[in-house]
Amino acid sequence: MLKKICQKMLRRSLWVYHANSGGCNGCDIEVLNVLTPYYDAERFGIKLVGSPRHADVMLCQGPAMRSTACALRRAYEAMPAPKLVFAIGSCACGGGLWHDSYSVLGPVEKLLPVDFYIPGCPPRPEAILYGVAAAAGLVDKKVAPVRFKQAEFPIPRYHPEHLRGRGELVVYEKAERV
Amino acid sequence: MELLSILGCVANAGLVLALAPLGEGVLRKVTARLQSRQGPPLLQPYFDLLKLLGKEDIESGETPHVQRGAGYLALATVLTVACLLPLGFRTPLTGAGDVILLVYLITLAGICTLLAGWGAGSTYALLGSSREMMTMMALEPLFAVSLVAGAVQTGSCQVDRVLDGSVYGAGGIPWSGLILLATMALAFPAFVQRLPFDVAEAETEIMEGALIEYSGPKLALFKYAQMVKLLVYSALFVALFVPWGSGWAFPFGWLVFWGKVLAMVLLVTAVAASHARYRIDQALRHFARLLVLAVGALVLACYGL
Amino acid sequence: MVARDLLNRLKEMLGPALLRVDTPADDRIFIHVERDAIRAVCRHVFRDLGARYVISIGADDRPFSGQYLVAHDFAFDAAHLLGSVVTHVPEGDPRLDSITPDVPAANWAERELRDLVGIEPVGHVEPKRLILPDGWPEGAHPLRKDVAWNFVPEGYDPERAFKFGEPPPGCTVVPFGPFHPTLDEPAHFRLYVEGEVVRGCEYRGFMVHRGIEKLAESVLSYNDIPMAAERICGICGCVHNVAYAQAVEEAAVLRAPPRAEYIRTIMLEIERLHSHLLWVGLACHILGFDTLFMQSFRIREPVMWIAEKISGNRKTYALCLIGGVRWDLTLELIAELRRVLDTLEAEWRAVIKAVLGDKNVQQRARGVGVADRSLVQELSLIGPVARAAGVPLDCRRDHPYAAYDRVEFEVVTHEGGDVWARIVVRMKEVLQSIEIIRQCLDKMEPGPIQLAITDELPVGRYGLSSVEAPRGESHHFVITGENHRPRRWRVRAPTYQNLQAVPAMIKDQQLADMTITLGSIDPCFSCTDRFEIVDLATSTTRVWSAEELARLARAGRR
Amino acid sequence: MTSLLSKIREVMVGWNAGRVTLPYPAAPAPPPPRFRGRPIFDATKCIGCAGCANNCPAREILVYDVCQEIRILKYLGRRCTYCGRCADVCPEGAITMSGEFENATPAIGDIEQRLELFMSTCQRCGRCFTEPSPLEQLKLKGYRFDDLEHDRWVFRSQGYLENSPVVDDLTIELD
Repeated sequence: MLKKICQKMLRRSLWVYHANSGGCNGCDIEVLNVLTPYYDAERFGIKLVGSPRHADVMLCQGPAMRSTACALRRAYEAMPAPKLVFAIGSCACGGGLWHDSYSVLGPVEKLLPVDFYIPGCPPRPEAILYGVAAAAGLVDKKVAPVRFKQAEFPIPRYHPEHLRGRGELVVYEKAERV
Repeated sequence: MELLSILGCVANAGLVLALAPLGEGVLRKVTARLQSRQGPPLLQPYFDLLKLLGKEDIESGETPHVQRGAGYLALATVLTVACLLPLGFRTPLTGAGDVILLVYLITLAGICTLLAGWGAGSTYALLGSSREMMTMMALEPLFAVSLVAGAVQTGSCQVDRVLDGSVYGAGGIPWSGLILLATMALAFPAFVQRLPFDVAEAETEIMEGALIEYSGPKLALFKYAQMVKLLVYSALFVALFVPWGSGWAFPFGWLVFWGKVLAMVLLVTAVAASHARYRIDQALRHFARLLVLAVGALVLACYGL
Repeated sequence: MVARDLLNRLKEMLGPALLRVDTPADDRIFIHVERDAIRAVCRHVFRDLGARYVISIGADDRPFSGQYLVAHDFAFDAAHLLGSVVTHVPEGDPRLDSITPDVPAANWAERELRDLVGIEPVGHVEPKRLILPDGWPEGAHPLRKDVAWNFVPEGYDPERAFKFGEPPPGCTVVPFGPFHPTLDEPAHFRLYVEGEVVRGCEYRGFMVHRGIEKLAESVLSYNDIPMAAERICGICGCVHNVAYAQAVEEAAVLRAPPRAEYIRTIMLEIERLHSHLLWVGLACHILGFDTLFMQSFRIREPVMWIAEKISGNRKTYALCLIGGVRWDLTLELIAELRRVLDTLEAEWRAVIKAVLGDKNVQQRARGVGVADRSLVQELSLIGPVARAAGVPLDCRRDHPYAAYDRVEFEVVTHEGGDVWARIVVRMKEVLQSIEIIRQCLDKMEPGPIQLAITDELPVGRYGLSSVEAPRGESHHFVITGENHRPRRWRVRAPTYQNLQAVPAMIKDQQLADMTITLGSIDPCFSCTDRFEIVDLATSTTRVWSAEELARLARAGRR
Repeated sequence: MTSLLSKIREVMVGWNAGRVTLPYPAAPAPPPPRFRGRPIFDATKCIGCAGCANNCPAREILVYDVCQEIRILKYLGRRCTYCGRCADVCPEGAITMSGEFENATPAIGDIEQRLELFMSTCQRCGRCFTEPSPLEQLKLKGYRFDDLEHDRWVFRSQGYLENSPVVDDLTIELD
């Protein structure tokens, strides 16, 4: 019963712990910005806490680094269930510019199971709010993968095999498909 | 009589438990308004507590028994204090305890935080504990002095007598009472562990100090205790130092009482929102100064002023 | 003292050890010396000539000259001169006399040489690992040219932990970091605490070392690097962006069009505005004063919006390319910028008036984290930390760049060198920045914003650039190279110098002041660690015994 | 006393400003016109020159030639820094920096864009692509072979390939 209430209340009271595992600070400040008067995340019950033990959500900023991997992992393990991980910014989502550098492991999903991605470099405060709202189910997801495939080649290929006729009238057999 | 006081206790405790998160909600909402933002819904603390209750409880500390005990004890202590207070009506536990008991209960509330820190055993928790201990040692005499001043005025150590008679028992201008009112108002945020005296938990310094290791339901207990503390201590303060108007007939006296409690919460909010946190040594110095004042007031009270 | 005087003095002193001196411009000097003379030259420059130490650069020059290259950069602020003492180290014997005993400010830079390039500073006072992850084996140096940017040596051990020194007797260890609510970024301080008083500390940072410099020299190209540069730091990104572009332009003898220079100046000042407002907010947050934190963020927000309107993003402006800028200011934007500045000025003056009289904040900030003049000189501290100690250092005036030689402003200083002085300096600098932007808007003339570059950039030339970031001087050193990318690009962020002073600043202070002291230098670990605690509840070392706690309690009672 | 006055002043600063909180998720917050949001690739305009891939600082636009005629261009999105360089250098204007910033998603693959392009061969040079501005004539990076399976960027330029097995672990045929 309590578990159910907790699940329900989680939407109205998210305590976040922000862990910068090696990013540039830009996303941290935007996360802080979300708490400030113009955006005021507290109206959705979002609160920044200092200890992972108190947190429901871990906001990861920055790529997974070799030097902070252990600490990040431990912070995640210290959080009580149910727990969520949000990756904020290009570094956390995909490793950033330095995704393959010698001291970087890559995106945080290499270390922790990420539940929600908020891309941007840094994401606008609105984007972060949107992300949290989307994770809470208040708004719908807007992006979907785009796949473009040319079904047919746009330019006719004049292959001698497809040329029919002789003399003045030469018909390219597959022309209608072009 | 017995049954009535038990019912009264239950009613008091229930009332306090039900209203405490609302007080916290008011505090957060008003703080937000002072900071030019919208702020959380008034019921936010209820959501927070409910959520915390359902979360996983990680027992990671050195001594889980102490940790668990500390949580229950913290809430139980403040609820006991609530039973000794007139929350708009008469005190439920008339004659069951004296002011010494009250002083001890208040101390016990602090000791819970101490135990919590010790039970957790991590560096920051211990730092929080040691700071809590220092604050407690400075605050306890202050509170004791104010109660003793009341006892001196009324010539009784009974809780309800002291509270009823308050510290304004003397005729004429109650100098000692007014001085005590001022000192206690200045120290009040420390009793309820709010800014600028929340050195023991200082989120940005030692990360909520003693509570750092707690999660889920246990954290909820502590948070709840803290909210109840805000309400109960406000009520205690009102009963002791601002007794005017409480004696009126039912709806008015009751309304006036809770209005005054609300005013206390707002006072705490305003102070917290406009002050930077004191350092532990600065806080202690502040308390020491107040203690000198309070003792002066006690002397005045002895002379019937 | 101009470059020529300096040259004559050095000639006299060094004789044949002086190999060559280049002065590509009036305000730049490159002194090539023999390897063995490096320590004497640096001592002379630092101690006798009163230069300010900037940074040491180590480069693997083997593919080109068969040697390693080491350069120590110095700044002669009064003479408006930036100089570099360059020497080569043979391949077979990568050792060099350490200058740290004479120039204490070079401590970290030389440890970095050792870590990344593998040049051993002989006689260094503290030859410990600084930058690479703890598990990185000795003898593998990522900045060498024969390894790739994604090179991970064999024997890398993710489990190995850093070896800290022994705490002083009677002290307990309080780990601070890597994740701490007041540190936005990971860094680890190991504090040695007696009661509530900090007796010493050891720093193990560089957890944000992302290998940016290596990336720049191996996979990015000239015009990609500005984007990487501004992600060195999320707050003062534009500074790095501009500094890099200027360094390359200087090396390639290019000059951005005047309008581009004005736009760079405006964006740099916008950045200073938002950074200072942010800092005041964060400092208040650290002190537990959330109302002012919220207010300064509220006042800051319009600045972010106008930056977004001008450049398309709130923080990472992606402003510079080599030879110009990407975003032009339209008339509407200029009008809006003026409006934003007006409201900002009015509101900020009200805040300054309120805070300057605030005893409660002063109680927490006065006499805390003092860095006095001698410490500033010894460790070559810069920016607001130096200015708060009464040392008027400001690259905008001392080494003018962009359009700063065409605007007038005052270098704000304050006495005392404590946190309070830093608060005052930063609050007043906001007003100066507003003035600078207004002057730029007045003086700006229409014209191109981007240079047409048709030739390849020359190879093997040196470029230095110092830009005054909100936190102090940000210094970039570039050696141009083949394949449309620099051969070596070295960044010295302001925090790199200032952070080295933190152990001295927090010594014998209250533990509670640690956070504000650290916060007061406006630390930017990502800047510092570029190329490359909450101590989590569970990982804290249990070091306090019951007796100690009892003793602590007694200490508290006293 | 002055302190109390300044306290009141501080509180008044906030009080005067009133409640400024924006209604954002309830009401839209359109970004300014220059805002650099998610880049949108227009497949009908794209000529497959790979200029974007060569100028991407995050190296996340991957190009792979399946055969002489088909080129796959994949924008991963996950580590995009939204610098807008790809849109700058595109000679056909096929990439626009849109105002979309609401890109949050539970699956990172949602931001991906994948174009499968038909490449006709230039009779003279094999592939054609003119650089758009003089600045771009600073030569582009070496030709690359990207590993789409692993979202990996593979660099095939001088220096780093011959003696670095870490990079050259893919066996890709040169044309």
